[in-house]
Amino acid sequence: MKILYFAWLKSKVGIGEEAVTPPAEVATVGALLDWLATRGPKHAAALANRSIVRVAVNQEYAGLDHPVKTGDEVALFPPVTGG
Amino acid sequence: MKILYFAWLKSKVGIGEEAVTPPAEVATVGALLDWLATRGPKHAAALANRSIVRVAVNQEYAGLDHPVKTGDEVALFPPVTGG
Amino acid sequence: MIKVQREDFDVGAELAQLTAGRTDVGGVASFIGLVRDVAEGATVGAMTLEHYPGMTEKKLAEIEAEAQRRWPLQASLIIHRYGRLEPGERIVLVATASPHRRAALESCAFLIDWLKTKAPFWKLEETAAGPQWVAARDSDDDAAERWSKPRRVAE
Amino acid sequence: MIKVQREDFDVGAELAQLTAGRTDVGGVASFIGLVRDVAEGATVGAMTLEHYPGMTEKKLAEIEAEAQRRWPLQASLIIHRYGRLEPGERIVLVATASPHRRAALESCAFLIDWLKTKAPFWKLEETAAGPQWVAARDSDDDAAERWSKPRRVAE
Repeated sequence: MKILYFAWLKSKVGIGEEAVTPPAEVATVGALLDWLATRGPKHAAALANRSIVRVAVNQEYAGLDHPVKTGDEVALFPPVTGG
Repeated sequence: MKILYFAWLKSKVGIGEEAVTPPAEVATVGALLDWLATRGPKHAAALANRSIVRVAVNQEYAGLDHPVKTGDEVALFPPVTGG
Repeated sequence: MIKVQREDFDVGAELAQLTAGRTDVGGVASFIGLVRDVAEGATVGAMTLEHYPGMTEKKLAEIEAEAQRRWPLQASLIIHRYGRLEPGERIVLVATASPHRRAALESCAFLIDWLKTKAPFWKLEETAAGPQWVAARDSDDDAAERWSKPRRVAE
Repeated sequence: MIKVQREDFDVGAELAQLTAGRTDVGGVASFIGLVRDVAEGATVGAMTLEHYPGMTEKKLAEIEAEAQRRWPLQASLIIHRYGRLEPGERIVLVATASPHRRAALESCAFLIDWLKTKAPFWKLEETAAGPQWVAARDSDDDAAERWSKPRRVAE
């Protein structure tokens, strides 16, 4: 599974992209965020306030219940501010 | 008093502009239109349907009760269609 | 800025001029009106725009001033052409610049809606049945009526 | 037409392209977003726009398709820049062409409102206190919410 981080999430985690292999029971966006937060203090800090973290699975916005699986591209970022 | 005609009012009257000296009792836009209509068959035809004639006195839209006096510029035209 | 002219205008240059030398503008909204080759279902060859010199400039300036009064605009522009225009040619450009996009977008719509019902222009279309003066449309009155009560939506 | 690019764009050429070779367009509405030198009251030196390549183009194409679905558009355009931009520089251009001005004006507002809340861009501002990621604004959500129910106002 490919994880992408944008904006301040990238700054806080310290990387823009990483390949991860979560355990089989991590089957939803919510479970994935919980699991990612355990990967280290930077991850934990970046994911501390879930209310300002948005998620896209395979380039589509996804809620916490959305399924994730091997091979997915999952992006984590703050609410968008373009235009 | 200077009278200006625009669009189909100009075509119907046959002239774009004329100087007129109505009698003293012609003191409003409404009275002026009545008086102009008596100037000839073309004027009468052009002013036959008052509901589609708009009037400006000294370049401001004016209703039938608006006063007119010597020296005024009075324009007669259909509803506008610019833009 | 008001311009009433026979010749065409350079949209890119006119819009750039609105924000030239300043760095406090957040958005520029604009509308360009063009001559269509059809009107009310009939084919139109070209049109001639007549106007009332003097009153035209006065009315356009009043409409622009009203937009400036209702919205926090940093710049505004109305260019309207007259004379004979072929299908596809530009007739009018209205544009507004503001710190806030909502103000720019709304005031731009206001300018073209009010212009349509208040500026003394008349269109004579060349049709297969001969030249025809365009009749005013109720929908234009309705569009202008939307703005009859001053309002201002916060950004 | 969707363009996501680092370089600036030529507004006049882009808008002309929307109506090139056709004589059935009645109006072209457009909005240009610019970098302001102030934000939330603080002075901003410049900003860097980050985006999500791939998803950005996908989302912008969806937003454009939604506008085409809601309004009778003959052409539409979204250009959005990324990278470092100085105050006064253009960020975004949205434009729509339609036989009817109301459709052009409304769909143009729709494009910029939806883009603001749905396209994956993030602004990093250079301020006196150092670089600051811009926070999303409730007013932008409200603006997008205006369009949550499809509607179409007749011309």
